[in-house]
Amino acid sequence: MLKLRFFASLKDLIGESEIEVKLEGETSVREVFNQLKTRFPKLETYEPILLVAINHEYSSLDASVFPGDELSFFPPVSGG
Amino acid sequence: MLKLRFFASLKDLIGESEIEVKLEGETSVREVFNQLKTRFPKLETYEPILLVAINHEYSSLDASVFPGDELSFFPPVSGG
Amino acid sequence: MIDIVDSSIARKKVVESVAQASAGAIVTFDGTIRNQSRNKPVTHLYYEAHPEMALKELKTICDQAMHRWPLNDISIVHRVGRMEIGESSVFIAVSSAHRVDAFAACQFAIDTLKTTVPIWKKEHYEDGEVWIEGYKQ
Amino acid sequence: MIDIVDSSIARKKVVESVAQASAGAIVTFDGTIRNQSRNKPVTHLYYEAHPEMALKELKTICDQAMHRWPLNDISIVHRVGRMEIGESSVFIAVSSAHRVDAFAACQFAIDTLKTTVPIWKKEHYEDGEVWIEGYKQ
Repeated sequence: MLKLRFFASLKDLIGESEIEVKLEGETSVREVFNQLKTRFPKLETYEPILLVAINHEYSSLDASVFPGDELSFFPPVSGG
Repeated sequence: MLKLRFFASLKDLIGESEIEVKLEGETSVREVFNQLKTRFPKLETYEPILLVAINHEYSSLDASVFPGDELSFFPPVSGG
Repeated sequence: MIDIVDSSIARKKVVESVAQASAGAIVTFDGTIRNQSRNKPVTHLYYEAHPEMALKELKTICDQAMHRWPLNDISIVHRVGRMEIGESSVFIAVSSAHRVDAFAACQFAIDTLKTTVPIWKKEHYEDGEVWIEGYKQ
Repeated sequence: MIDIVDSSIARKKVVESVAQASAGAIVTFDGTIRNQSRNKPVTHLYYEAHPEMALKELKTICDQAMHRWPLNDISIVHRVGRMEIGESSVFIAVSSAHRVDAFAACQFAIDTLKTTVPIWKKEHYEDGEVWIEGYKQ
């Protein structure tokens, strides 16, 4: 399994703050994101600005994820 | 009359925070300072760094003072 | 002190957390909720964080600041949840022997926070609300 | 708020004096008494001011800062008399819509204060005391 977490406007778009997806071996963040896009087509517009973190470390769409990982998707930050 | 005020190490050197000196017409700050030097020869060492204010406005040794003015002498500031 | 809190930031305590007998300067940055944004009246704000990651990124900023400048200490506290006009969303305190270092580190901390720490704000207006998004670095 | 006081600076009140609903940033500078100077232990400090002139010069700094940057407000309070290690000798608070202006104005204020405001400090050590003098500009 792979845990996916969403924040801010992405959480609103998905309608959940986290979901679990099946994962039995290595895959890429991009592959996970593409599968999400088939369920949530509006994610398309996020692709150029999307930020990704694997297990609380900033990462990228090209990185690999493994079963048990936690993957966070969010828009550029606006704290402060 | 002319009121003279001294601050910080200059006050310690003079031994007073203010004194009055006779003045009946226009004179220069330098002239006042030179007369003080005859009473307090150690003032000599202050001449290169001395700051002067006339009636609470920064001024210089070359400025003129008149009876009733208040003249302040002090070393470079070190507040903050 | 590094923290993410969901009620008023105890600014006095944050300042006290960096006070040291060998410090000659304490510089603080207090980010306060403005009553307008992009020329539109704001009624209140809501901040959300990725809590574990935000704490980690705040820690990284403090480590970097301590490494780059000769500081006594640095503390950062960010608040999340709903905030009213005038309340503090973030408070940073930096102490150092000499003031230039405290100023530089405090500016670095807030500038970096605004680009690396996963926290987002939603502006609420009379007629709606909008998630604010920064720029991807 | 511009003031010269002879007891503890009420820092919270100084911050509150610049708070405004349209301000998004408050930057403060707190000058604190260090336990050493020039590698020598300091026991306490004594500050003396030319009171009328110091107030006037503080006012000039605030006027210049308000003119040079789009600030909401700026307050400066300097303390005189005897101060113990860790106490604040000067406190500056600046509020503005955007943080860069508050940072710049706060640095300007303390830098200028240290060269133009007629206040002097005397450092006290275990074995004596020395008036500190700045540099003639």
